[in-house]
Amino acid sequence: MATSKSMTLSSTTFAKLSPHPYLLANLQPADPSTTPTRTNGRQPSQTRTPYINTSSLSHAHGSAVVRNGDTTVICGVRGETILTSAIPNYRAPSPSDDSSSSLDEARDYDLLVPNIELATGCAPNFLPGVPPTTLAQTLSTRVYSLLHSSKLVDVSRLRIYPEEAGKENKEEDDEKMDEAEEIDEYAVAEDKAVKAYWVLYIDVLFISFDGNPFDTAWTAILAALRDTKLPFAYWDADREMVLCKPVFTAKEKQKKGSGSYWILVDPDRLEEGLCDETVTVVVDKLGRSTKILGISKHGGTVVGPELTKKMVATAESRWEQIHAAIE
Amino acid sequence: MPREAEPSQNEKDFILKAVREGHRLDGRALDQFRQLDLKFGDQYGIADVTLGKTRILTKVTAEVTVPYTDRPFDGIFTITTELSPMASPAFEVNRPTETEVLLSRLLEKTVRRSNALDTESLCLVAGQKCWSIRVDLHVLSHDGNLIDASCLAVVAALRHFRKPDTSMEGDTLTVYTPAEREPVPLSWLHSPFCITFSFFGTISIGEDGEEKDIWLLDTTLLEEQLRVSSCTISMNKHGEICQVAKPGGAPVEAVTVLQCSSLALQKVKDLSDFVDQKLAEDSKHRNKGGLLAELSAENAR
Amino acid sequence: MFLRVICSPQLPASSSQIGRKNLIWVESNGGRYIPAVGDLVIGTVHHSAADFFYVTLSDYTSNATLPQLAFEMASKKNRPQLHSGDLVYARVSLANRHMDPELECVSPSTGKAEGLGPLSEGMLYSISLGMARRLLMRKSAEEGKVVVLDELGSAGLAFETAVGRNGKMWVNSKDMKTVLVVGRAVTETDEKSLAVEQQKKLVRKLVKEMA
Amino acid sequence: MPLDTSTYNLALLRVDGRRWNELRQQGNTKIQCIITGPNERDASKNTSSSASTAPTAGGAGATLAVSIMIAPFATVDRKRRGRNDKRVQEMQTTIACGLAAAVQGQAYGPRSTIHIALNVLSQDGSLLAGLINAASLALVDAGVPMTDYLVACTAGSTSSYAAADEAADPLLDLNTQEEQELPFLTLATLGATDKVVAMVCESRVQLTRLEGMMATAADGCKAARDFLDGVVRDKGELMVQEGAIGRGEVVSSMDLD
Amino acid sequence: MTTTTSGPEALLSHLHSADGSATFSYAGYTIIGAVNGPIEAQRRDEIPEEAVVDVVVRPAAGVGGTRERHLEALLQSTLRQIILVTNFPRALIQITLQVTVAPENEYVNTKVVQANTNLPMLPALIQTAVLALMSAAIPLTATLTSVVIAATTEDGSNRDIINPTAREIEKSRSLHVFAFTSHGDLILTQSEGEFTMKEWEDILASAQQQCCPNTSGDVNMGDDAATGADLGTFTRSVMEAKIASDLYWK
Repeated sequence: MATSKSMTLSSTTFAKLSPHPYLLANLQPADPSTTPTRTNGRQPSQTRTPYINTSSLSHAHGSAVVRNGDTTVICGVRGETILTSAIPNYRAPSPSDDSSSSLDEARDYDLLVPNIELATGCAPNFLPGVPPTTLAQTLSTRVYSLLHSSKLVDVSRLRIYPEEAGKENKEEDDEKMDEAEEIDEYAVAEDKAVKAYWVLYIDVLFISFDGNPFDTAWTAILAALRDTKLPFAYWDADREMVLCKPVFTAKEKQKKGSGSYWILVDPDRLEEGLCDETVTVVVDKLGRSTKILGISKHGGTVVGPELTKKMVATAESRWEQIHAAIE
Repeated sequence: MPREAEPSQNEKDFILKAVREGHRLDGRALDQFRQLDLKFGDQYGIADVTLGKTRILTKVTAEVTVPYTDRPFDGIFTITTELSPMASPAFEVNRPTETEVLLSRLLEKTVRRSNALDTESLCLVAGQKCWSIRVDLHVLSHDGNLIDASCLAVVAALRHFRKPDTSMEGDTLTVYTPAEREPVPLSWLHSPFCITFSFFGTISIGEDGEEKDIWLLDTTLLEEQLRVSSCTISMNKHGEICQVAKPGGAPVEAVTVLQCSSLALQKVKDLSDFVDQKLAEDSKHRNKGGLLAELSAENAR
Repeated sequence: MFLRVICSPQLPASSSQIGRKNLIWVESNGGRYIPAVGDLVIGTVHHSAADFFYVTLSDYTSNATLPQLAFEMASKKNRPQLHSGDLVYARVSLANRHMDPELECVSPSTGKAEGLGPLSEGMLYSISLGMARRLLMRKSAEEGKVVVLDELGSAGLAFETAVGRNGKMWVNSKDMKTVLVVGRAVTETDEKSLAVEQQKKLVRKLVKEMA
Repeated sequence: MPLDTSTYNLALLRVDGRRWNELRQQGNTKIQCIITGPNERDASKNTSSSASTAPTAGGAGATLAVSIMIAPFATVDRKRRGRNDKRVQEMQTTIACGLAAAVQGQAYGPRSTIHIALNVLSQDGSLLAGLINAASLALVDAGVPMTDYLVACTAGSTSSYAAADEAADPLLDLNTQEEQELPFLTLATLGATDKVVAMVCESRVQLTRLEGMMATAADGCKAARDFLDGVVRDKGELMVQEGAIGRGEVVSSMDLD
Repeated sequence: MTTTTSGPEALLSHLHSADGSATFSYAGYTIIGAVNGPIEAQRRDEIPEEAVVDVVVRPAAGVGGTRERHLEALLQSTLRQIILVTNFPRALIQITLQVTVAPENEYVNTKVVQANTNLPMLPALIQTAVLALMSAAIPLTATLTSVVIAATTEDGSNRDIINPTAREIEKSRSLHVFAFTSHGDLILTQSEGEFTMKEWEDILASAQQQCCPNTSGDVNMGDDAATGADLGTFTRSVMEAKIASDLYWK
């Protein structure tokens, strides 16, 4: 495929004509001395360095911009109060409920509402005026699940108690004032029952899209949540809660015939298009021992337990990278 | 968009000729229904209807929600009919065909607008909380007469359904889980059914050349593709018409429509009895020592 | 028609796979017709263009092409006039995963129709691919264990049939009732998978009903 | 009226694709109908647009595409209806299939489409009936050959379904208020015959009531037909005065009628 | 509903309008699958060299939302690995999976629309899809078997529950879904919750035990093993039965 003749036609043309052979040609260069490089010049296991900038939006309670290569994501978190009486399926937690009660407030009352949008034109294949792509829908489902399964946000900090209970009123800012009033109306003096909740609207917008969306989106959400200060005394509540979980995506493509394959870390759009198998690992190293919070692999049979293990290791290294970036 | 199957000219000619002489491919009489069967699920509110090779599955679900602002004292009651490629590749996901629109409209008029379900009984806290009862209808296999089969499935499922029990202490509403309290049935007012007549033109009878309309009941898909027009009459067994729809197509004598409507009453009575009997059988085998209670207890462990 | 399930020889009906080499074909009723060269099929003319008829072999699949000259004695001047909706009995002359199938209504060797060509009047029934195969066997009664047609014949019914491997059967007769009976006999045998004895019983029943 | 439509037809062929308007009024229900075509069908448009279509003469003739627009100010309570409101779609289908029974579509090629755009300006009951009458009048005016007018009318029954008194006498052509109060049906017949092309009843009513209501509606339809026919003839006269067409022809055509 | 006690059940080719169909019920789920194809793909999404595999998942209640899209994406990328897609260029193979029964949690009132992933349903969906594909005589390179396992901590001791009930899943620490090909290769993994690599490997082992005991080493497991059936053998026997009934006349 990669004969000198065909290589003489500009590599971009080659890429356009037959992207897949082009990718492979790059991964197995003609002479063995040169190390295999990807079409984007990176080593197979080399990631793009993320750049993170927080509190970039004035109106959101928390926000972050994450740039990972040409994938750029803005995440804005906005808190809104919802009164328990306004929650149709609300059910006062009865003392009888044991600790492992079936009641999961965050999920049952939708207190965390992630929404992912791939802006028109962030990549050539996103056209205006079409319903949300499968990718967008899949992403928001995965994000939603991870938000809950990882218990990233402490639900107890989203509860709002009547005046007496909440001694936080000291350092209210103006926004708090109206919140407080709103709550007073319904605050019943004696009981300490929850009167309202904060609902966190987490909006993620892809400005430009060049592969590895889940990874970048999640990083943005983390950064934004850490940055979130709700107008209440527990203003930095989220800080200690935030666990840093870099997500790591590997793609491999089985070459026709021989069973040889490559693992491409943090793939770009071209690569994602051409690879079959995807592995995503979510790790949390904040504790003394590494905790895995999610493994998701589909689309092929090459990655077995051993490879998965290797990838967890790679994920850990990536964790450091992003942790550093967020700090 | 995938092509809908078109019967060949030979089939068209033959079937029309046969029908004119009073014959159908499967040897049924012109006004005869195919084998009808109705099964209920282990969970409440699941009805599985088979009519010949047509198969419909309906599931009822209840959810507490906020009532519409313009109807604070009513609950919410919706019937969703989305035909999937399972029934035929011609049905694409979220791209309603005409068949689908007419079907959901007929169910809407027959079951919802005729107040078969008492929506006021679904109100929990006026203007704040109410039950939202939703029926999801799935066409698993489409061999004609979707309307009659679907209507029967919807009615059966709703009558089989139980919604969670609730109580009000002061201004706090408690919705009990099935484990806490046995769910309660909906307040059901009457059971309407659809009978669809398919017309196949006219034949002249007697030497005076008087024209008579030919019609079939419970048509197969092939027969439906060849009919010149159809008329769906919805009634309950008390002879109350809930809806009549003849959406255009070739004209038929007014007299014929009247004859159809009185025959429809007979058929509706049969269907009505059929569903009553099936429901009775189901509740009998359920009440063998509170089956549900046992199961829930098992789950707890 | 053969079902392509890849499975191990020692367990013919299982589908547990052991390498592409020992891939074997298991036959079954199920599935959609996939054209193969030499198959006899019954198609419905969808539309006609300059030199071709476009013929539907099964719903929702791309049409097969039938050259207007691929008929007995067909020439530029006199070629058969087929209209949308007409039935043709044809042989698959070209089947290739990359191209739409091609049909012919004449034997390229003899130049004779050999029973192929337009099917007028009568009724078209859909049958399972398995049943089509059995009816097309040289000795369908002995090998395929379908006796309904013979039985009906010996019961004194006069009719003609054509079977297409694409799961179609065409039945024609002077008497409409005969067509109905033949159709029901075959479809019921197919759907209720009747054994020889049951088939005979069914035929007796149907013939009695007819009279 | 074969001849005089044919004269329209000549005019039509000259200016194919131009619009013919007809403002039709029934009580306080005001409906405007615009016929366009017949012009070549483009499949893409038909699938995308919210119009409902029906082939005439068993697919051998032109296709009718009906689309209804209900103006937000048409009703008292200003309610905006989505273009693909199922209720509206149902009416579109009923009208399209209903007219298909009357229109002689084979006069045009099977690839042609006649677009019927109905705009509801003001709504006061008998909407479907009004729409059908408007459409068929507009079709005649557009010179589309039809076997007869497709005419429609509503009829109600004065006592509610619960009461069992057989003496309940039917009403003709209901307005919005009556429609909300009483059970009623809409009947569309082919000209003066008793042939039912379309029939829609959306309220609970005793089976015994049906006959009376249908009879009343049928009479209403006859009246509607005469009215429509009158309008067409007046239009004809007018055209004669304007000299749009030669007197001789028209007189003969009127005689033939 | 009591689930794990009753073994898997399947019914093949029972929907007449589809090219292939299967109803599969196991562990409290009942799913009806239908396969149409190979049929003509729409111009815009046809692939010149191979068949388009289109998966539609429809919940029993409510119309499909983001969670169904996610399941569809997982199934699609998995199934096109075992279907010989290159046999049918420019064609479409359409797989519709209709959930009819899903276990209900006796302790929580049902919520129709849910956004979180629905991992517990995945194995049943995969099994149904494979059976339906076979019923439609679509050529496959392998069959799949899949299982869901919940890791729970009860009074200090860790315990892996195979085919957990809705209640058990709620209390579990982590939840895992695995799918293997009939050659014993791991083709799909979905794990969520909180766990270590060690735990993951143990769970993987017991999953192998479930799905393809003949390929996996004899991992000794708790009494839970008894509750699960050997799905590989099951799929095989179902297919045998099907072929036998098709060839009843031989």
